[in-house]
Amino acid sequence: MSESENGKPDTGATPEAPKPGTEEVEPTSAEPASDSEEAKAAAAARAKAEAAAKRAAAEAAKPAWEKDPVTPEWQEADQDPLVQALRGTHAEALQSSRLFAGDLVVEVAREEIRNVCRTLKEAQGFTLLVDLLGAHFPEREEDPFEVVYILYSLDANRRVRLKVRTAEDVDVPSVTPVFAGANWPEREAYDMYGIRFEQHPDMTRILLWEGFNGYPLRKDFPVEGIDTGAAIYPEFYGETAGPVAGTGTGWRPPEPPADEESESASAETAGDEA
Amino acid sequence: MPGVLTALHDSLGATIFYFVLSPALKIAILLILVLTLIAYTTFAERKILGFLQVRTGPNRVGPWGVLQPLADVAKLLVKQDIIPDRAVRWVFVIAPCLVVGPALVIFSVIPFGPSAELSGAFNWFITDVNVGLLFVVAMATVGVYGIILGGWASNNKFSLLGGLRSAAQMISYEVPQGFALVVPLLMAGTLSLTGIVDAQFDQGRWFVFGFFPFGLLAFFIYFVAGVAESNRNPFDLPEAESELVAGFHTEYSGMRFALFFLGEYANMIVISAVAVTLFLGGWHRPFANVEALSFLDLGFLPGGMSSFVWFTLKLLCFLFVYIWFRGTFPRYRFDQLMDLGWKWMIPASLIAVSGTALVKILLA
Amino acid sequence: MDNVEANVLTTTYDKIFNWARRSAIWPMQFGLACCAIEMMAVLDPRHDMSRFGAEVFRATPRQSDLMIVAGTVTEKMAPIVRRLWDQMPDPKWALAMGACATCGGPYRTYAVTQGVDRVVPVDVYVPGCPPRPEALLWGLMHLQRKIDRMTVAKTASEVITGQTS
Amino acid sequence: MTDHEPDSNPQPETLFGVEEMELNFGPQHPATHGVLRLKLTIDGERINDCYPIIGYLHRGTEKLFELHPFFQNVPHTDRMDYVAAATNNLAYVGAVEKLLGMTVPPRARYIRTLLSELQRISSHLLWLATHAIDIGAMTPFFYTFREREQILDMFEEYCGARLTLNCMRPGGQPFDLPVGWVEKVGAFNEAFPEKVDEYEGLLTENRIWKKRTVGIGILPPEVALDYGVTGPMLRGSGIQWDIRKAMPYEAYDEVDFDVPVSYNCDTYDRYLVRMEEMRQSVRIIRQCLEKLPDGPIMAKRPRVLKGPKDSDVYHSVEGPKGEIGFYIVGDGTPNPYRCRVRPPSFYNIEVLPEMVRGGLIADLIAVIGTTDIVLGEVDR
Repeated sequence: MSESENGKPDTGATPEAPKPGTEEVEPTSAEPASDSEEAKAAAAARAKAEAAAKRAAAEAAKPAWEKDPVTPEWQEADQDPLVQALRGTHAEALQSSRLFAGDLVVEVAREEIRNVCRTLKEAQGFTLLVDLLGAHFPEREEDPFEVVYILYSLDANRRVRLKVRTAEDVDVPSVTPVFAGANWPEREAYDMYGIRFEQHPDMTRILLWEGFNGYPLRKDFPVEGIDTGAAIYPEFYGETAGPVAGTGTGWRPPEPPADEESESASAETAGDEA
Repeated sequence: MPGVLTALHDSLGATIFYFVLSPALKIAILLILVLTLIAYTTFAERKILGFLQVRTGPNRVGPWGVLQPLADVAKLLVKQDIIPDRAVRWVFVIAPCLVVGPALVIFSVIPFGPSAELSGAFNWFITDVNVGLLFVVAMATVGVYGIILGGWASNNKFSLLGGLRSAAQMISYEVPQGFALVVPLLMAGTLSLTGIVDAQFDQGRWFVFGFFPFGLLAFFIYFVAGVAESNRNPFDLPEAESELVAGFHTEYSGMRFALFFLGEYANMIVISAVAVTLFLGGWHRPFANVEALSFLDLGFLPGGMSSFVWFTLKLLCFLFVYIWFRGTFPRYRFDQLMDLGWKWMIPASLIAVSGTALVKILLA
Repeated sequence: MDNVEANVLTTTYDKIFNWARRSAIWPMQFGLACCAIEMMAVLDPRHDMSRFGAEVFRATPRQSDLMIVAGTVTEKMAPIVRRLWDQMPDPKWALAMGACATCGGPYRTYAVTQGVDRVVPVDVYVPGCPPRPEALLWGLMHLQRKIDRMTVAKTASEVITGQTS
Repeated sequence: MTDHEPDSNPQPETLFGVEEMELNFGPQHPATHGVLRLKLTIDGERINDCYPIIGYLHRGTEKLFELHPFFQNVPHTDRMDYVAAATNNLAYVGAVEKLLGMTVPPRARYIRTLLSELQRISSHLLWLATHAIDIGAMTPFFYTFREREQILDMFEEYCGARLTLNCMRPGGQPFDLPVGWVEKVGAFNEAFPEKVDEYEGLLTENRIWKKRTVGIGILPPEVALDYGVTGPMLRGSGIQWDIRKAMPYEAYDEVDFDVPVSYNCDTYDRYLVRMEEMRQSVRIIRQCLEKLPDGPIMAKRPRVLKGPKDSDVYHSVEGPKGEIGFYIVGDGTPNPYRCRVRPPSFYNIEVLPEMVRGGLIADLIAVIGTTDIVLGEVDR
């Protein structure tokens, strides 16, 4: 489970895998050719070029998993029929439409998201709301929050991601009227990021409890939590010691032993007197 | 032993001996036997369930785990006894006794063996009431009050639901059970339990096979209703663990819980014992009238002991069936249980009763 | 001197009832997270906790002796764990199963209580993430050894520290 | 599938105008499969309303994802759906591979398929055990755990862990198969269908089992879609959709299997669907063992994985409970900037009130069992 365990098999496996295919095979095929035609510089150079070409060809012919991974890049997706269809109905709502690793990502104006979702569901067959989630990009000047909707069409067998940018003090139109299943994920986005949804039937915290201090998945929230100042289990630990409310990890040490001694001493003397 | 008894008889006088000492002795012995049987039924249940479920079951406590029930009881005895703050205190305390008491009292009328004339030693029962059957039915009904009251007094919603379920279950299963008991009564023509056993011997057949198929039907209804009465699978709704946490005894701990536990197993044994008495020939060996099988009489056992052995064997078969049920069946739902009771068992029991009566009239 | 008298008077009593307690540990049917699956596995035909007479998982805290805290205790759950513990009748034991219940495990976060011992007094800690069923059986046997040292004459802390008050 | 008559429970108006009772169900309850809490409004035993309260196992996994590098996050995925760690691993490493454009060697793909199908069987076995014990049949629990232990043995032999497997890495598999593993899995695989028959013999035609499950917890297909329900729950509602077929990943496009579907939308049908899924998993495992190719198990990849700047992907696989997906945002650092889990149980439990309203408490138990939730995944 630890880091080192993770690392070891990886370093062991990576060099082994490409070796037999790449470096050992090619020299053997290239060397006999250079041996047979000796003392001819031109020929040697030609052979070298051939070998290089061969190597390049072998590199190209290598299976994908022996090559360096090719990071996918963003592509414009204006020609996509779905985007064009959406442009016909919600021209001003679409802010951008791009493809990444084969997935269509559409940025939508915040006010229009419910309508776009409704159109997608009713006209384009995207009947399944796969997921709804929030995200926080504090470096963005305005609208640091993002809500991502992942929709799926069973007929077309494709997914589309809608993105909406929002800020802390504005409400995003809830898509609960369109997808009933959006209820909980919207509550979770509120719980984790403080993103509010307009017209949501039950905008309360879902995973954490009411009164939790802060929104934990925001980038500026410490992973240990924020002290709410309340004492938990005061009957057990007293007001000043024990777990710290709202943090999970926080812990105040018990009272210094000096006090206990004086207390027990006083108790003993009291007992003696009695 | 007989010498001591004779001496006691002579010194105390016949009245005290027959009306105080002898019943007291019998009650003591019977209580010990029944409580041991209950304890070891729980042990057998755990072992048999283990067998059904391809595992071993308790085997660390004493040799082969035989001391397991003793450990359970001793542990429960010294466990803290909690009475919830808002429980109705006296009802809460009385309820477990209401379950155990009647269940144990019923044993007083059950004949474990023949009377003194037949056995040659003494009566193998505590008393022979001439309305024994009515006594059994009446006492069995009282036990259910304990469950209802316990569920209500706990001031816990799960307990309350368990108690309500128990009440509904009692109402719907007492009726077919009562009707089913009328069948052997009609066949024997007496309410005395010993009388019924004797009638089975005289007529030369167990009542389960009497007036086929009515005897069998009545037996079946009686046993199913009995399983329901004793809150066992598949009718363990009042304490359905996965639904109502622990049902009516959710708030009971320590010895009071043990009493409920005891009551449940005592009820199982009572139902089985009554079924053996009424339908399976009581203490008689199988084919009691067939001379060729007289080796089954176990003649080497003195003083009617063989009857007791046969009775116990039949009883144990029933207890095994109870445990077998538990290992096999899922649980009925509340309303389905009522459906089964009202829509199937009551009509069927009516058919059994009227059929028996009709056949009896025709034969007469 | 008091100590000796107390011991002489209560040894047999201790012996019998400690034996009964160790032989009939009824755990509470109470699972929190991953470890609960291994807690179920301890009942299965291969591991079979019933050998120890401890397969009687009671659903209600009122009838259970042992609270197996099987899994992560979150801040939201901790008060409930505490309440369940309070509802159990004495004598009772708590077993912290797995890293999360012992110390928070991999979850050093805002939502997780760093060890159930902040809420209830724990008798046995079983390490692992999750512990194997064998490890839970080890914990149970360890608890049995601990029960053997119980006596009516002393409180639990006196037995452990060896000091009398 | 036979057509069953739905068990109609005509709901009368409250007879004497009495108040409804509120019943707090959980978080500690034997039938809630962990720490689910339900606030029930009941009239007698009839459920008028049900309000699930979750979060009792919220451990902040998504926050932890952001603090650890891509490799180190694999163990965290184990502990979400802790009865199906392999499919969680698969969904996570699949998302990372998609983000970085890695291609997995064929042998690794087959090993992953094998592991996730074994995991599907073991998860369904656990579901069957708990579902049956909730409805009151305790013996199937022990039978299914007998077989489950064998599967866990194989996991243990492969990666050393029973539950929290941590058995996949972005780019391939960490270890090759141990010697003799293939034969062992093959032997188990051939013997397993008989065991499924054994479970079915205990339950499928059992009158009480049918009474408790047929017509209970009706989930119409349009409601299921509306709530984002996936997996066997959706297929039990008559929608034949399986990511393994719709968007094949790993080796699923090279093996032949059927997607069981059932049209009565009730608990019994979901039971049948899951039983059939176990048989189909056996088929897949058999084919994988036959076709298992030789070769490398790990792709070429950088030592430190860095998500491309300003990128995000969503990748999902068909877990035993439904669509388990990961949405990962990269920002050019070795850690994911944001990693969101799409937990199937979260959506499957959201629909619970729709399924239990108007039923009895006993039905609620059956319905919670049939949703096959894992609270670690719901709360994360």
